[in-house]
Amino acid sequence: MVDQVHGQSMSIKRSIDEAYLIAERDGFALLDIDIDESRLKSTLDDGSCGAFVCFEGRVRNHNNASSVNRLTYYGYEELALNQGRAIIEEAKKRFEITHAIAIHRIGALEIGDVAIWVGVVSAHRYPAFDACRWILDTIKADIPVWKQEYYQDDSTKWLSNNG
Amino acid sequence: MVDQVHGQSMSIKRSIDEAYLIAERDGFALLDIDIDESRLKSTLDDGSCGAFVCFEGRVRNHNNASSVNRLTYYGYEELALNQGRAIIEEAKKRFEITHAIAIHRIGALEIGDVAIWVGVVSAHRYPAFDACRWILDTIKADIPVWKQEYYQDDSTKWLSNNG
Amino acid sequence: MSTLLESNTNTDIDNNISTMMDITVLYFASLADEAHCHEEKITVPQSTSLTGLYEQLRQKHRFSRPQSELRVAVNDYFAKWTDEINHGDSVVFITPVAGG
Amino acid sequence: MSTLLESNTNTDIDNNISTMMDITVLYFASLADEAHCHEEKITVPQSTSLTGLYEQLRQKHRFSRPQSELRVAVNDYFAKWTDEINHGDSVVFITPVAGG
Repeated sequence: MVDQVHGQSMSIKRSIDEAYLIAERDGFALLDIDIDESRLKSTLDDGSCGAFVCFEGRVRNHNNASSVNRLTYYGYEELALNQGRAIIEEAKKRFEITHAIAIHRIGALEIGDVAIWVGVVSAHRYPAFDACRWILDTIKADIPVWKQEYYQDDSTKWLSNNG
Repeated sequence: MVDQVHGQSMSIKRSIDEAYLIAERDGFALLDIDIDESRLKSTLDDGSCGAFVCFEGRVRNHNNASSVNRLTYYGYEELALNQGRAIIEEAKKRFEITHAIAIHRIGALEIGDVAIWVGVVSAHRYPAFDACRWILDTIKADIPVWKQEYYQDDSTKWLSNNG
Repeated sequence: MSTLLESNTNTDIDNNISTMMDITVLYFASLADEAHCHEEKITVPQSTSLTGLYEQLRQKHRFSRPQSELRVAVNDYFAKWTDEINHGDSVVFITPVAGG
Repeated sequence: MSTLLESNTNTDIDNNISTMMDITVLYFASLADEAHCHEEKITVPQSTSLTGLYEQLRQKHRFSRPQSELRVAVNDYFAKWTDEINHGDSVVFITPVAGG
């Protein structure tokens, strides 16, 4: 039942290499396996940049009062890629940054797994901090990814970032 | 001449392992070789933390209008360790974070080398961003590390973070 | 699908085959749970609005969320609820997201 | 060192051996350039203040920076300029830092 109605949104339609190429070109992609941070970082290397800020969002072992065993992220890949490209474009207009890359993972994740990675490089430090936070907030608000948490009593719940 | 008066402040007095142990225990250390980011990150792993923010300060190929070939950082290690420990303690009081680690490298660095690394983990994302930026700013303001830039015409200059 | 068509015959005067649109609707998250499917193809009158489309599907699948809690995407881009739908469009109703 | 002592004989009444302090001074960055050394050991009268110590060394080494631009550390901790110095202390004058 879960696989019937959600199976398509638990994995990406592209190859892993293609996802990284899109991330490098457009600044955003979805991925359905472990995020390779060093691969993303290497695309941000730039001698003119003195500052690199990154954010990793990891699966926590609790959410509010509940103990989380694992969770699954589901994504609407085509809209996510279009919206992600727009977010990174907008970030480059708003902040004095050189480049930014973000990847959101979908599928079943365990505690400690990285669900989202955002990296920004800039000449100076404050724009990198500001842009990284803004990109993260905007991804959380606008990228069509949904999260279902599985608790110790086998119950599940659809989460929402906006209350 | 440079080695006579500055040689002692271009390298640390401790072993590399000891420096990492101090960083893990006190949250701050100086290092005189490449900073091993994955080693620092591994000490920050915590299932209760959903957010990891890190900053890397890299040597840029320019500063204002001048083209920088390389630079050297000099440190007063004992004061740096005492002050760094106090900064991390203060950060943990000021922000809702679980742990923070920072390392500043000293010695001769090339373009692109990481001079400073700051990593913070917390349950939620904003305190990690805020603490990472505050720790970085406070290190830049208070840690006794000095920087000499070498330009293409062989001239050198002592830099200052405060104008 | 036939129920959808029938429910619109009273409001659409030119309800003949030339004014119908084929639309693909994708469901994600709780809407997929309630619709019991990820995708459905439906045929609706050409004048159907995005809000009208959601109301029809809400009645059909007994969706618990009112339209006011949703966003809508057409052809893989976010759209305004007042945007027109065209034949062949793909429409997705977006429940509150939870990435990051 | 003898010049330093002589320059203080007029201001220090109890200037005998029991009231002298041995101090280690470390130099970093531009101060090390100007002092042509990383470390020196000096003996000063017990009543010597941190500001007085810096003025003596500034005259000796012709340091270009006034004390107002510096911070001071005693025994590897930042200190206030009004803190006392004791026999055996290590003193470091800190020019503006440039880490990060």
